Amino acid sequence: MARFRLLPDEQHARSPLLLLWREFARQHSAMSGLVLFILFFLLAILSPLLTPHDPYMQNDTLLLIAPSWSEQGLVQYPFGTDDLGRDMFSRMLMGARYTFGIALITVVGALLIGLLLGVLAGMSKGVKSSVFNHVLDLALTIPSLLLAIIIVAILGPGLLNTLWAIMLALLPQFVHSIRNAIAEQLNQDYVTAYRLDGASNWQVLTRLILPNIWERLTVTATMALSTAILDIAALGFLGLGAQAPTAEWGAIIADSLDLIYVAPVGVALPGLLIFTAVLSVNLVGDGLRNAMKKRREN
Amino acid sequence: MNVSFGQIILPAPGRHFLSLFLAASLGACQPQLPETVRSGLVYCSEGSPESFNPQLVTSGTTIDAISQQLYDRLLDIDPQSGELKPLLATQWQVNDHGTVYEFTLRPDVQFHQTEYFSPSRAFNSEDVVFTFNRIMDKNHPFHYQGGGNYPFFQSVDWANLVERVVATSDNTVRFELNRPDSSFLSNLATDFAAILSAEYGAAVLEQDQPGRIDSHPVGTGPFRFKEYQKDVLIRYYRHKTYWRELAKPEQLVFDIVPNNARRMAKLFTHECDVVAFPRVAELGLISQRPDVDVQESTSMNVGFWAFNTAKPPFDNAKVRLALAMAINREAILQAVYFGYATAANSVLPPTSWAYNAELPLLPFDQTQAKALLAEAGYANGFSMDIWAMPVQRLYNPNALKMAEMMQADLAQIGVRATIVSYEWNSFRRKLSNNEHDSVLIGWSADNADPDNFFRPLLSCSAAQTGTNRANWCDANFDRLISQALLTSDQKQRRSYYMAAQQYLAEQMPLLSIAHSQRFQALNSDISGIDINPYGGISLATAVKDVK
Amino acid sequence: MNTLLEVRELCKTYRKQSGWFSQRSVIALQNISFTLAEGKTLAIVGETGSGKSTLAKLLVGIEKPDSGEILLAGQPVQISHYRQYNHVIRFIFQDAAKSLNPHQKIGQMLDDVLRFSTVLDPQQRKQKIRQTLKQLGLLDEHSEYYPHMFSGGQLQRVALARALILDPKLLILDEALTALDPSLRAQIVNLLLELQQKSGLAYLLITNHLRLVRHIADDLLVLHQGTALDYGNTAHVFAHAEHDYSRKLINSAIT
Amino acid sequence: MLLLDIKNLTIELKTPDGLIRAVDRVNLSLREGETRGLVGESGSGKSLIAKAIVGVLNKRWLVSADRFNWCGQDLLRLPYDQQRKVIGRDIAMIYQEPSRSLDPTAAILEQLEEAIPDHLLEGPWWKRGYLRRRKAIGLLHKVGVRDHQAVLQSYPYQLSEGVCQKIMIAMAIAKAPKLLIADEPTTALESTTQAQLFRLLASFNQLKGTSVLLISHELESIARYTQSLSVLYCGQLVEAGETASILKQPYHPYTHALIKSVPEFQPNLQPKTPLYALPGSIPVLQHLPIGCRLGPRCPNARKECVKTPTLERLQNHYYSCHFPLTGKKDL
Amino acid sequence: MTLYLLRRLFLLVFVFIALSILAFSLGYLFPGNTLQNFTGLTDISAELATQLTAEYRLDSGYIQQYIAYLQRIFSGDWGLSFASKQPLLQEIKILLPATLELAAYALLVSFFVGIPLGIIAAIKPEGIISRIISALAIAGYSIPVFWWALLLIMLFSLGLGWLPTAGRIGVLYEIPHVTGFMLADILLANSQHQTEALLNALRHTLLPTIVLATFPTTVMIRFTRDSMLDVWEQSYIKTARAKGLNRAQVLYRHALRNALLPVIRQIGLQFSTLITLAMITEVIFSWPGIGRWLIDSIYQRNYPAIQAGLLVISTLVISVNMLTEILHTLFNPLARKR
Repeated sequence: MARFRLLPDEQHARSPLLLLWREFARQHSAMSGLVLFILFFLLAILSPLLTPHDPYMQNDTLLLIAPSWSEQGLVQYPFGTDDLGRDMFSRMLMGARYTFGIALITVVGALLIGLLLGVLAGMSKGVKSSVFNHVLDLALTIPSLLLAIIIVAILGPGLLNTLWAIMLALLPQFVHSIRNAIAEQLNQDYVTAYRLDGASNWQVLTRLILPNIWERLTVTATMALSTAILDIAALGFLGLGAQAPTAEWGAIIADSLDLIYVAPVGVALPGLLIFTAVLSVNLVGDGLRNAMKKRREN
Repeated sequence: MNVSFGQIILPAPGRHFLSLFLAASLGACQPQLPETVRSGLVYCSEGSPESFNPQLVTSGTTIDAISQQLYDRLLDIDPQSGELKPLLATQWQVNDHGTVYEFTLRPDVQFHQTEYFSPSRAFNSEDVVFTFNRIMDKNHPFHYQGGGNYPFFQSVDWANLVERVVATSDNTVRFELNRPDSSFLSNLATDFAAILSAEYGAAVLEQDQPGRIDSHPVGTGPFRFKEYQKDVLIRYYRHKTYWRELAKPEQLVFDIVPNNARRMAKLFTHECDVVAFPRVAELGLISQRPDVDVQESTSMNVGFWAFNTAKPPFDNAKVRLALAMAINREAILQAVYFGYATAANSVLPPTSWAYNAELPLLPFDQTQAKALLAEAGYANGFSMDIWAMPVQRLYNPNALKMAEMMQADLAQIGVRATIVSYEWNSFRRKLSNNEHDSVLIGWSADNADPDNFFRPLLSCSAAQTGTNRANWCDANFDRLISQALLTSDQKQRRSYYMAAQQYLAEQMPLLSIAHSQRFQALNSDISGIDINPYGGISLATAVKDVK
Repeated sequence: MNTLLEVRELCKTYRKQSGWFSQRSVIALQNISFTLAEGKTLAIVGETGSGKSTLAKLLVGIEKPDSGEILLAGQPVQISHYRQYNHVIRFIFQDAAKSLNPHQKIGQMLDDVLRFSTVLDPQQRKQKIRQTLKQLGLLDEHSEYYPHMFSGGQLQRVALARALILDPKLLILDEALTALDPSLRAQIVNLLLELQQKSGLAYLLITNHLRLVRHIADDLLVLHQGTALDYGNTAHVFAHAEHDYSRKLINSAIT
Repeated sequence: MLLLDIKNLTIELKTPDGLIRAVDRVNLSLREGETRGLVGESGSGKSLIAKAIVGVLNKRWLVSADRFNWCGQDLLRLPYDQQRKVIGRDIAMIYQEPSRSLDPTAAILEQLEEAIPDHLLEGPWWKRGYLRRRKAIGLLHKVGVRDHQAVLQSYPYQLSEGVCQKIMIAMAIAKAPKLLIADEPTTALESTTQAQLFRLLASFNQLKGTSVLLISHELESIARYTQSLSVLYCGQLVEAGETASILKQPYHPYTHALIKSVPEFQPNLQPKTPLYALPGSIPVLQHLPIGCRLGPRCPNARKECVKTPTLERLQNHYYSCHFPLTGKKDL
Repeated sequence: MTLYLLRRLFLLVFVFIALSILAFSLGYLFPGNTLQNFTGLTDISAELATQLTAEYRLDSGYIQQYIAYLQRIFSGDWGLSFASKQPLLQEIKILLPATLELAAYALLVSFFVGIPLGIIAAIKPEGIISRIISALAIAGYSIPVFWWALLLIMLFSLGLGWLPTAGRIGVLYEIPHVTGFMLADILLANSQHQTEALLNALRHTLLPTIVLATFPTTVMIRFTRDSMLDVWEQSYIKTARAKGLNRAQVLYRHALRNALLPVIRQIGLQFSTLITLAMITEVIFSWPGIGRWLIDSIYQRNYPAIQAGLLVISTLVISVNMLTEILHTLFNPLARKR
């Protein structure tokens, strides 16, 4: 009973969102994750403007230039060039668009479709819902990457097919999460109260349920995003995703694997970028979760 | 961040401690190793064999893995001089017309004793007849086993050339030809002409499992077959009653590692003793390591870009020429071969006696290429696909990369190229069906005869059997190369081949890109292996120097 | 005095799935009848499982009765069209904090109520909100507050404001006073009494806090396992309860 | 002899914005065999005090006191192990949500047996298990659970709140504690069970002489079962003394309001008449008024009230108010 | 309880039916000839085609076809592999144990490393050790498995030359296939060089196990830690401490059981991820398991193999899921409540 309510200044109203942000901003790791995340996001959007060289232009005279920190390196090619004389730095930048950007699109797409299905599932009851649940359970047990691989096997390899495949593979977890969140919300007193106030189903959904579940959705989305990045990169690495010249990080690693002794940068760098990107997403997700927990505690 | 992952150096104490820890926990106790492991040899090859019968195949990978290990031929080629040497045949005579060959066979040659077959008799003339009749005789019980295709023999027109093979006694065999053929003996010395066991053939027929003759081989070679796990490994054991000096390794394993970098890694970790086709890019690096040696030899091979001349627009010589001229070969030599290859102006390598040195190297001229395209009616270019083989070969260490470069080059003249690649076996199957527009592939010689380059690659008969990747059948060209075979006068033959090379340069059914050197990397404790310039490798003499 | 609410023979049975085919029936309410006049307070007491919460749900229309009738001002109604009936009956939840959307400011919440159920224009709505807040002793600036910024007693006022903003005739309070601290409870009780005197509100008080019932309820209905045991004037029932269970309940609170 | 003697107990919460003083210099004492009520609104710090005594506050709380004596030993200055040992031996506590205070994955028998200390089992070691079981059954009978067989094998979720609370009490008395703290033990229970439980607690006090500290926000239920009373408001002790005397003559305006707001204590009150209530609401912890925390709501407040009043004593009756309702106060 | 098990079984059957329908429909979804996709035969003569069409009921409705498909599945006729022309079931029988072996080691590692670390991290949530563990956990959680594998190979195999890069055992050791589990097979092989073979196999297993165990271990750490922190705040822990139990007793008797119960369930959920990661790990370490085989099959457009692989892996994952859920229920009285 005696749980203390710690209330903020009564002078300025603090929305739950602001409280969340305050808790979030208090965590250094989460903040650095966010900064990195924004950086990757900007890169994904702006990379064609930022690349110093055309990432696909082969330059026969500049094959396998060492990174500029080595003695044989050139300043114009900070990460050196690959075995076709393409600028590694530019390719890395473009990779943000393919690996990170496509993952982001995939997740947003899966989120939107998942929202639609999840709302339908969450608001409906009875036999339909039970069958739906079983199908969902089934889909959830099949590993996302395996599902993606099967879909790629049907559609054929390629970045676009990867996108569809991963979107489809991520869908079940979104639907599951959204359906559960909605079901949980529907049990809340305030939903009943809102209905008694005269709100229609649509109003309950849009004005009450969605604003209340989106924080949780964000957490789900960050987890999905880290899965999506890893899956896209893995498919690219396995040669089932992005194809040869595409500057997708996973594909670059696969491509550079042959030169691992001569130019280890080609394996080390994109891997590091994938790692950093996933780390930033996970840090943000973790930070968000922690912040929500802390806000609840206070 | 000057990290070189290839050679990570830990400070000495740390290294010691770690290695002690690992040694203690995993214990690499060398001395107690079983003999099969201790003297066993691991050869890391770049692909799986298609069959265990050399008659049925052409790929160098298969030949390397099966031919000289499991089988013997009638004749052998001296790797240094290129001259013929006796092997299962101790001596041979030719009649004056060059149409009848008589071979005397070696006595007391034993076939393999394996888990699935115990020979009751030694090698004799019956086996020779059995072996070659399988190729020629459509009524032979095994002729259609495995599809009825004998690519190498078909490409040299064996069926029409040889009238019959007769066992004149237990240890003599006579080959009767329809016409003289100066390359006949050389062809018998190739790795494809391996001798099978007639007795084993009868045994599998009796068991109603005729397929086993090609999947569970029995030969007279230095090793006997133990097991094969597709895409994983082939295991051979020493043939204990081999007629020559016994094989040095008691066990021979072909570890199938299609990936280049992985093969190198296995060499460095000593998981492999010998590695086929180390990547030329890394040769410098390998030579720095004290524990690894590199063997080098000239090799008779050519890497080329073949156009499917049956398909428009590639049926137009101008288009082919234009495409060929749009390619920056110099760049390819640097980026793909890392300089360990010479630019090719002909399918024949410069070391061949029939090589046409006067033939000019096709220039890299995209303006003219465009002009040619316009002439042919493709001013706006077109779309095509370039098939790039998924494996590396001596003649082309990285077809995908080459394709990427060519894709960029072709874009300059308005040709939009798509790169196509499949897993190797599907790739070859689809290629034989001529599903491609153009393909990056190549050829390694099986013997020193120049005919080995022309007929399997570009003759009409090869177009039927599917080794003619250009799908090219030109009466003019075929006439030139058949005439060259009818005479045994080398000068005369040479002039025919010169003309043929000239003709090819004009018609351009394929663009010869490069002739490369052959390399092999091995652990420095391995000795006794020589690279044969004419394909197949023999591992029977390999010695592992055990500490 | 006019009868505001009349309930006749109300029954409700829940079916629970147990196993694949068998269903278990739980009788929640059986033949419940009572009346409530304008400006009066009826208390319904009983332990957990007595059916008092079900009764509340039926009365506000969250659930439908299996049989029986609910009459408002003499007219039988099907209370499921909230936008209409919430002008007559409003419901106050046990836990005020849980009945408020944590992501919505109080002002917005009140505005939504008016938007959904009235035809007032924004100006009028604003006016009404201000008026209601004042009536409940809250300040104007409270409409800019989020629920988490209020203390327990204030939250109950907010909940009351939400109910009263539609000028209902009847408030159903589901254990709404039980969890409050004594001094706050006194405040709210005073407020409720004042409202009843001023505007003739009727209350349906669902509780098991019998001491409070004695003070503020006119009538009392004792529920036990879905059936009504004693029903009548509060003082009378307290003094002369007919059923053992009622007596036990009353004694446990009063001794 | 004083069992518990706490002087100026202060409990502070560590927050990112600094320390928040949830309990402000509270005195509390308990004699052997005494039952004391601790009354206050929610958030007044009564549960915190209880948890501080049992030592189960988590690390976010900072506890300090001038004196924190248990049987003459200052617990706060005892090494951690020692402190746990003493508390574990002598003090037992029950909570307001019994079903959540029992391990959901363990059977009742196991949890109950675990609460019986070895030294209370008299017999050879090989009979310990049997004795322990007998004792557990005995404890259940003591708290009025007759169907011990079924209950012992049950898991908490299978039992009602009332039975769970009885089991909690059984576990509490298993070690024959000197002090039993009951933190709102009846809030979750039905009214018919509530009285039963209070009687149970009272009987243990009378039969075994166990001291009981009863915590509640309902003055009316506590008053009946306790000998003495401490009243808290916003973390400050406002009044303490014998229950009867406080009920009869409260000195502090808050206690006065508390008593008057309960209809039961006002036999002459007419139904449906306004109850006595202080204006305003309880301040939140971040915005506590300085001085007397009741200040803004107090009908008698004057400017002196910005200073924290000291605890005054009148016989056995303590209060902390500048302007007590009766009696003269010398300034 | 029986009812619960029956219900689970029913669900399992339902899920399997759904799964087999999916696998069945793949025969149509994949490019190419349906008959070829089902049989695995590439060259089908006209007369064989008629015979097979009748046998596979391809001329009748989908439902009959599906029933015929199910019959084939249960009778063990899974068709041939395009690539090797071998019966798929036979190939899978050889490959699956290798994957299971690797997954089992990884799971064990994640158990014996992850859970203790999670508990340690939960004991002092703000302490330096806890922070380090958490940082490691999130790093391990974010690292792309193929890159991690490459890094380890570069360090331990190429840099230091201690550990081999590929396979389950040195190729020169010939271990007869009995159970399919390498270590068991070595022990069964009964040769006098068992110890050497065993050590060799262990050296081969070490890196793949570490790589594969990384992700589940970090999940275990995070999950155990969160679960533990959650449980530690529960009232019954306070009760237990008020009873006079010391920290270790509380941890052992009450906290651990409650905190680890959800972990059992987590194993089931993690298993699906584990199998996926195993596929990548197998590719990198040339581990002759079903994952590598499946990915190779995709390169080779080996549709019958993909179909069979999906069926096997999914069935495996679902069975493990179901098993852990049942175990969870067996151990958790609360779960029986429903």
